[in-house]
Amino acid sequence: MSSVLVLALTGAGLTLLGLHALIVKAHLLRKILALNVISSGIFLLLAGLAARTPGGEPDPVPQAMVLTGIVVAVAATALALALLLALRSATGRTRLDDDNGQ
Amino acid sequence: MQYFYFALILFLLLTLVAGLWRIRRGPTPADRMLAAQLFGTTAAAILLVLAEVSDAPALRDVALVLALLAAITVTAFTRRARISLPPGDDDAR
Amino acid sequence: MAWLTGLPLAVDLVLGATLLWLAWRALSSPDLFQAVALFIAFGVILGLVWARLDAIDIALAEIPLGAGVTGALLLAALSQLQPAEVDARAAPSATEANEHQAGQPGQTAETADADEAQHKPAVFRALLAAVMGLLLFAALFSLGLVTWQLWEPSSGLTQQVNTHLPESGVEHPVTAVLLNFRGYDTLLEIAVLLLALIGVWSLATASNLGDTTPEPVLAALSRLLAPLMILVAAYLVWVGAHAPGGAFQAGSVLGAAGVLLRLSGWRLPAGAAGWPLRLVLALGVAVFAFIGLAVIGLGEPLLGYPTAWAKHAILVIELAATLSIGAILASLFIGGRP
Amino acid sequence: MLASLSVVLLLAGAAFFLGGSVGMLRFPDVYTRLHALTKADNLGLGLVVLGLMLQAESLAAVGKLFVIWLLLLAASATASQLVASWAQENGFAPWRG
Repeated sequence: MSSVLVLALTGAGLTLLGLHALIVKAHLLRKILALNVISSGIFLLLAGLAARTPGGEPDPVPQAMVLTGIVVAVAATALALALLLALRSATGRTRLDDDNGQ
Repeated sequence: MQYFYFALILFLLLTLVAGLWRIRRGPTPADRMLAAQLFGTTAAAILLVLAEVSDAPALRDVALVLALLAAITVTAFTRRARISLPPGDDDAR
Repeated sequence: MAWLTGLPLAVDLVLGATLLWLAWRALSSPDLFQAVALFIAFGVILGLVWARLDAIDIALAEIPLGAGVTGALLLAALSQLQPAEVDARAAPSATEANEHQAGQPGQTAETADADEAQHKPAVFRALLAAVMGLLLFAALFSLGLVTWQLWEPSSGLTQQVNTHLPESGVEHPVTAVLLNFRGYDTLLEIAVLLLALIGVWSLATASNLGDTTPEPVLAALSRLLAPLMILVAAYLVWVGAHAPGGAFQAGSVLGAAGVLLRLSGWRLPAGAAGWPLRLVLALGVAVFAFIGLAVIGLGEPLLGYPTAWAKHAILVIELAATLSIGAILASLFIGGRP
Repeated sequence: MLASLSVVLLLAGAAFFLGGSVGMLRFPDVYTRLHALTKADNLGLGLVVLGLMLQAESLAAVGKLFVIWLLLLAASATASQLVASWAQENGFAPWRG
């Protein structure tokens, strides 16, 4: 077992946890958290890809991708939260239930 | 010496993980935010030791940024709580 | 003393297990405030993981964004959601919501998922669960396979980047990739940030966050920290030419400074909220695109700076991008159109 | 000599971090936990910083370590003040033995 593998497998696990919650949970704030967990998992996988170089110097290309990805993920979270608040003030709902719309 | 540093990092990490129990347990939101504060201080210590052991002085910059931002979430939390009390007074947008 | 060599691996195992536990609890605990607090902790641990993976550039962005700005955004949204959840509890039509929540301040509960079970036929639910299980298993399998192959050491693009590094105008490979080799990506990503802000502005009115009278302690702290944050942001842009740092990290710190100032009651002067603010917001994309297009006039491809000027071009772009990213992140937190 | 002094300081710092965590887990209410956490952890960080300063490669690095400690002291002091006054305003009574 190597350290990089442990952390990359953690990334895979996070992606799955997030995917599961994104589908199962009805509350929209929870779905936003789930999307963030998924993106963190993918970022970990990419950083794992970057860190497997034999020489010890990590690959800068995936690192640059993750770096911009993190900033974009924050912007996406802000937009999603604004959408959630707008939905709340328009319909009073904060959940995406399929059969008990109020 | 290398292993001493790693043992120290592991130890600090474990004290940090012990603090997680307080976030989970509460009972008040203030307790959860306190635990988040613990994270800032302990994580900065871990980053500094890590900078020493992996010979990466740039990690000190990460600790510096962490130190600058340690108070933000606690601030956001106390502001939030103050605004939402009393609950629902002018939310009729 | 052979066990000593396992210590670094033990650190990584603890980090990985903690991340998984935090994500699991944040996604499943019934109390939304607890979920957000756990998610903030998740961001800090993730910052430590980046440090362990030698991804210092990422750690420098993750700490202000993951642990700072995202946490503040989520807490602010939760504070605006909370009155609605309280209303839903009081309304008779929403009897299923939040019954177990007493008036504990600062807690917003989610309806127990068990209630939904009664509404659907059992066969349908079983089928749905089977299909979902299958899909998740397929996802797990393919991700696991990909991850397993990571074990094979591979140098990726490190060699190519290092070969062309002298032509890029900077000495730090990540900065070179961001602003020179993959300039397209970075330009478009700053544009995406701007689009997200336009989306937020078109949705919400200005939030009331930070309008309360400032707390003296907090005012003192922000007077101490805000100038230091601006200083550190400038340092990060400068250091980005030869070590971890650069526009995105510096912009994140600037954005966090904006969030802190806003939280401590500071508001943009009325004169600055109009076109000066919009100018700063658009500066990054505008300067990047202008320089990228201008080099075409010199017979270079789009965004292909001549080596002789690359250093200066990158510095100008980075400064503009830092200001824009910082302003956009702070505006995203503030929410409504000023 | 310098190295062993550094080790002693680091170990002492770790002990304070342990104390902070134990206090946070075992103390009865939010105010006492606040007290345990902010004091013990910041002293712990101070000792760790001092220990690392003895190993630092340059004077600039020493200065940076010191600034990090000062900043976290300020942040912790403010945060504990904010949390305590929040708890008081929201009616959490202090624990009485």
